[in-house]
Amino acid sequence: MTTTLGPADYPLSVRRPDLLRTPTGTPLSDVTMAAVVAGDITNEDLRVSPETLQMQGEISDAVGRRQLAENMRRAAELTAVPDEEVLAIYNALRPRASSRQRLTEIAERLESVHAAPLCAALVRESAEVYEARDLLAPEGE
Amino acid sequence: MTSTLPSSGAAAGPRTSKRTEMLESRPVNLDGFVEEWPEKGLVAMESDFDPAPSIRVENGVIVELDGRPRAEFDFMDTFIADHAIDVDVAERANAVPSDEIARMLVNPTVGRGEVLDLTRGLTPAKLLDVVKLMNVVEIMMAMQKMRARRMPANQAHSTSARDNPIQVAADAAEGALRGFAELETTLGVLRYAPLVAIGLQIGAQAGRGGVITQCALEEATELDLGMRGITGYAETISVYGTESVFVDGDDTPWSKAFLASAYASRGIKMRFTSGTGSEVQMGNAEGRSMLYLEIRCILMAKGAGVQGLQNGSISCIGVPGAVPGGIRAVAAENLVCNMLDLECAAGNDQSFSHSAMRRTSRLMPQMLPGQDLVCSGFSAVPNSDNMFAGSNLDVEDYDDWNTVQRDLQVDGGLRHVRSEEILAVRNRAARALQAVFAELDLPRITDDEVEAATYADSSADYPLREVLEDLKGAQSVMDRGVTGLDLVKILERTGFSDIAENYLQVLRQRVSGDLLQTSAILDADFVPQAAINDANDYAGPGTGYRLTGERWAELKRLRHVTSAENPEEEVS
Amino acid sequence: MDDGSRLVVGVDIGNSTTEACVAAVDAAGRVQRLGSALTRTTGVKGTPDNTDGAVTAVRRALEGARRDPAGLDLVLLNEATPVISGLAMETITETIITESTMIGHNPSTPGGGGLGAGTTVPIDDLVGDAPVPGGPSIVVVPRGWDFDRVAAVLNDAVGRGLELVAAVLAHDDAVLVANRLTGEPAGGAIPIVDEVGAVERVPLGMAAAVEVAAPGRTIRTLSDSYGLASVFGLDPDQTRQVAPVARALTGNRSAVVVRTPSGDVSDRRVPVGELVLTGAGKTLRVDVDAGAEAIMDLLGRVQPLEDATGEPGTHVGGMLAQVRDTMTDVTGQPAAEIRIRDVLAIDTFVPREVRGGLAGEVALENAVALAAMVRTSRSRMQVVADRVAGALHCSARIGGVEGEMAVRGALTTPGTDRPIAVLDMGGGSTDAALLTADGACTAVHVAGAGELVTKLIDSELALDDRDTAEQVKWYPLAKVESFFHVRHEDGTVQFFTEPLPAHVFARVVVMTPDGPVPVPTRHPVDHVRRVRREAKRRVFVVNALRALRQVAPGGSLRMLEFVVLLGGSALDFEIPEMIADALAGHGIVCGTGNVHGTEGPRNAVASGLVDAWATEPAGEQAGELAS
Amino acid sequence: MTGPTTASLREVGPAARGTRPDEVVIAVSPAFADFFTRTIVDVPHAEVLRQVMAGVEEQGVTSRLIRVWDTADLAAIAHTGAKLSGSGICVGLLSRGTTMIHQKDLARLSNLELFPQSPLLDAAVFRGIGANAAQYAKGESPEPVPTRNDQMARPRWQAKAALLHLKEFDRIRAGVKPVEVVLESAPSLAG
Repeated sequence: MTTTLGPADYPLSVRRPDLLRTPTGTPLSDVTMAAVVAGDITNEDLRVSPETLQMQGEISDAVGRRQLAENMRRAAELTAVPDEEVLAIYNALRPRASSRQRLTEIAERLESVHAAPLCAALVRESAEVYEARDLLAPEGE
Repeated sequence: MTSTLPSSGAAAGPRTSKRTEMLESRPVNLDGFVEEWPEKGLVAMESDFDPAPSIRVENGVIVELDGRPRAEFDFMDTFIADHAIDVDVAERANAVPSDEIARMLVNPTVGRGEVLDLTRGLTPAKLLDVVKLMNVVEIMMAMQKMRARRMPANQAHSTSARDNPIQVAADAAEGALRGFAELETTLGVLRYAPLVAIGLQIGAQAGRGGVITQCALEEATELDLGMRGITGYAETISVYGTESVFVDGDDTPWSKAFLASAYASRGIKMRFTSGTGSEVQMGNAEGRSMLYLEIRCILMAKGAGVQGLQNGSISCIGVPGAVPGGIRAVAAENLVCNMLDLECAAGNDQSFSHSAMRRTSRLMPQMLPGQDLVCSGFSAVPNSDNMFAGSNLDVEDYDDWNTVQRDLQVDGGLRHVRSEEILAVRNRAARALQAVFAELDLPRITDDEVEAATYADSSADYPLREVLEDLKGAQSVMDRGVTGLDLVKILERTGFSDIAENYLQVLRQRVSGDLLQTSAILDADFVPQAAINDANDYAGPGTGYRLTGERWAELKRLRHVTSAENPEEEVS
Repeated sequence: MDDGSRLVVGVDIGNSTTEACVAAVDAAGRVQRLGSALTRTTGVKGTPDNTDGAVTAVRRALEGARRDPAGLDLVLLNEATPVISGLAMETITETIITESTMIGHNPSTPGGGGLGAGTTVPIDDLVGDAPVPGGPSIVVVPRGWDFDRVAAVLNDAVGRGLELVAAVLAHDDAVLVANRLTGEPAGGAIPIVDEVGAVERVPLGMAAAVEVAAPGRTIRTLSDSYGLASVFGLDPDQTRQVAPVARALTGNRSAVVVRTPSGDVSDRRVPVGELVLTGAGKTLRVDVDAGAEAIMDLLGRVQPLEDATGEPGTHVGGMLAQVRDTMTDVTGQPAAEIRIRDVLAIDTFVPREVRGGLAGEVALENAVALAAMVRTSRSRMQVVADRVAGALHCSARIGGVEGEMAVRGALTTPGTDRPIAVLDMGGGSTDAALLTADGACTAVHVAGAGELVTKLIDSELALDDRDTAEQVKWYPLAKVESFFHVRHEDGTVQFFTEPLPAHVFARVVVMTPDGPVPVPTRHPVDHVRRVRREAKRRVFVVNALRALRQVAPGGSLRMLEFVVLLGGSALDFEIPEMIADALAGHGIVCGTGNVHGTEGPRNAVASGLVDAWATEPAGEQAGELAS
Repeated sequence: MTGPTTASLREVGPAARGTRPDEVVIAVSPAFADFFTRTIVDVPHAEVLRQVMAGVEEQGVTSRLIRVWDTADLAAIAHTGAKLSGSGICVGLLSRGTTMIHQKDLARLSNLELFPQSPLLDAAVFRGIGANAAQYAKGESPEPVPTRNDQMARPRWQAKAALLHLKEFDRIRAGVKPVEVVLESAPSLAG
């Protein structure tokens, strides 16, 4: 699949269902009531996969929505991060919640453990700004 | 409608006329009005204290923004400069005279895309400079072209003063049937959330498959309910226009941007919320006008990559509503949201005035040109049951709204529905919820409650529930990890296959991610309609969204219309 | 199953919960238990409405055991007969004050102190320059008077010669006024009673006395008959007449007594109707206002009770009729055939506002709480079995009588042996069953259980909120002494690192698993605890003894050896211990069931059903499965 | 009917931490009984203080007045007062009438009772607030003071409240520590 998706492919669920799989690899077309009743579908199946988010990002880009596309790509990275960790990172990004070192550690972990360089960059950037605006946690906390 | 009449000072003052007495007693005089105080930001959109537009780019980086050098940027400036403004067009776009951009906005021969190519590079002060040139009719004309989705839609609140999940379900079903594309709820007692969110979802799918739902809560629980598939989207992620107010709210543009990615990573549609007046209300407007600060919010949302924004003053509407030109500024903030290519859920969602005339006039700038969501939302319960502290419109206004749509031939997203159809979906929603509660071992919903839900108006019409038992049940829903998929299975098993199928279709959207695109909603065939496949293509008279055909025929119906064929009968 | 064993589920349909136990039984009758599940009973126990709950419980148990429902061979149901219970409470005394003789309420902050006797004077008479009344005066201040103005008017009047000895105020201003009095005696020394809501009804121009005790003390003079006689100069006859007033004021910190020509405080009994008990060939009648003891005595004389009726038009009559009607609806049996088989009466008290009171005075009135119970022999469990079989596509049958199965299940509790009795204390009734050494089984149901306890707690604490009463019943109490610690009802202190929520600050709370929940009462922890324990003792302990006596050979508790507590109430934090204490004197071993050594007091009947079936001859089993 | 129509608060020195366990601190905002003389619905500040103090006094508890200079944030004012209060209990007051009962161990953004709708607070409510604060100080558990809710308060009062808040902000003296104040005006007797 080398061609880039564009507005003609939207909505993927209608125009390109062939491209859609759940995070467990089930094709979207297999997500049916019969499969649900048979117990073949779990809640895990009803999530978006990183590949799908990348495709949606291509569509956003194609219609001139750069920031939305970037968000889709950050989101693709975060699909691998567990719920609790996502919430913990969010809380760490609140004003005066984290030291510079803690933010750096989060960025490193995003990069090395979760292969999430874009999210890591966002966290690193926040550390710069927080330092300049006195929004890091006071020393020793 | 209110507690106190204004003191007229009539007791000892000079004699007044009967006319003055009559006017004094008009509801509009129960509203509060204040003088402007621009030094403190108590001014709608025209202030000498707002900065003049300027921009300077060096090596692809914005080094000056609206008169402020990069070294002096606060975090809003930094975020907007680094994320929101498209640097490649910035200097060129800002060099275009404001009146020229304003004229492009109202000129039907200039396409939406052409305008967007400029607006994506504009600074906050430049955007303000442009909309300041426009009167309210020009703002509406621009809105008609610039809003992202072609077909307008509407959103409702479905809440209960007693957090009664059966009421929420029945009113959600009725709201969905009447045409709302999105339904939102919140709680008095937060621990009720799981049951009320389940009621909202099941009610919505019983009313019209594909309506999406949300439950306004603190971030962690809201995200949790979304991840379980009990709710379908999120909206109450507040952002503010000054650094100090943002920090007071315990957030920053970076924390909110991260949250936006978090929602998208779970396939959940999300928009931010902001609005004029919030900063001055908290005393930290930094001497800027309300609209200037709101434009910073809109740019921040854009920079975060969130697909849309709820704005239109929202819970601070009393502030712009009290200053000169305030409602024009509210319309302008919706327009700027459109100009930045974001989905706009356009307010009209908070108790605004004692005067019916003012309530209507406040609504016109969004209702006439259309918006992605004209209200965010319309109270689909009596305002006494509205846990968002009341809306500009509530169930009492249903017939008025439908009549205005018919009078002016505009589509406000609703329609008249015959009573027996409404009773049928209310009953079915309540029965479905009854079955789900029974299967989940939640406190029983009695047949009396189902009966009450079918015919009720407000929470007072329902039997009281055992609140403690319900709260225990709500906790067990969270503890047991009940998901939307579990609810689908139960609905299927208990004979509500159609609702189950509708619900499953909504859950499937999370796999496709289609609802993450700008202005996406689901139509009755579960086809996502976004500002891509249903992009606004307005190009002057005869183009864009037109109320015609079947939809127009539908909106011609009202509760009482005399039959032309037999004037002794009514059609409805 | 391939290995020749059968997948069997035992289902126990109780009044409030339905339990299922799933097991594999092999050809040799060996039982391998695979799991259990619990759900709410749907409908009244013993009726076709139970099907949904039973099916849910079976499904859930199979899911938990990871077994395919298609592999299910047999569902065993208990023979459950419907038990319907009802509750009523009747207030049987009433306190009435006539001619506004006294104000006996306890404002939280009276002002000043001591005793003042004089004539009642309205404050309006003191405004202006007119001469002040002569003699000792008690000033009466109506609503709408600001405290600063009251003090100023009183000070001015005293300056003009008023002999001010006491005051009675409508608003909560007593301390404020007392602090602002400057005259002789030194400011604040006169007694002031406030928050007298109906102050306009205080007779004026009458002899009266006001008394306020020091904080933490109670009044001495007005609560004493001879004290009143001394204050008002009464003769022996008059003293006899005011004795009830003195009694009514006992324990108060402040009081006002007004001497009117025929003022009185009376305490009368309220006739509330008759209860008619039939049994042992006799029909006996008793007035409900005679109290619980008289009713229970009478009940003892008509055992076994065949029926009970109440006087039509009274609460008791209504309650008994309703129990009968519900049973008719459930079973389709004609009302005339339904018999009330047991009654429990309990003396209680209800705080009630005093009739004729001026300040919302509250008196604890006597009341009788009644629980009644009816059961029928006409069970419709076969219908439930047929429907369960249809819904689950398997065989289903009635596997045994509830009491017998419960005993069988209870017997798997480590350390038990025959003869064994079980006690199952539910919401509406208390059930007991006995299995003797020679295998004979008897079972009884008696009226009164958890619901009645909740009702007693609710009314005695004047909560008027069933949910809160229910929580008081279930969980221990504590007092929130700071944001970081609570003192539990046993006196121990627990500290918290996170501050407790603001709405529980300084409150008496129930320590629920979800955290502390405030109890809306002004009573201290000790009082609430006493009420709770007394309610449990009067219902559960009394009923445990009543029920066990009915199953015990010859009615002698000494003949019992092992008593096992089952059901929800066996999980209560204090009931098992209260019952064990009560039985200890009879040489009985009593404790909470632990079915199969793992299930606790749950699942006795459900697993009993499976065990019973497993011991049946294989031929009979096969016959069941083939059908 | 009675009471002074204007109150003036005289500074008597820096606000110290109280040692009496039977005191409630009443902490007022920078413009209270200063630039402003009345609440948003024209209840005189003198009457507000008289009622709150009477509520405290009736419970046998003493009150101490302080003014907080460096913030107009109600939670911060009330929490500052609570930390200076011998009982740990404080009633915080904004000029427009918004009131809060705070306790020293609570998080700043929490509270014991909050009365956010200033247009709905009258003399009786202020009395009740004083009485409840004193009862908390005594370790008792009063029922929260009942308040009304009015959805239409927003259109009528939201902007005026914002305006009053801005004025209050203007009177902030950054970096100035809280001061103890005494009520100067004596109650006057109405005829």
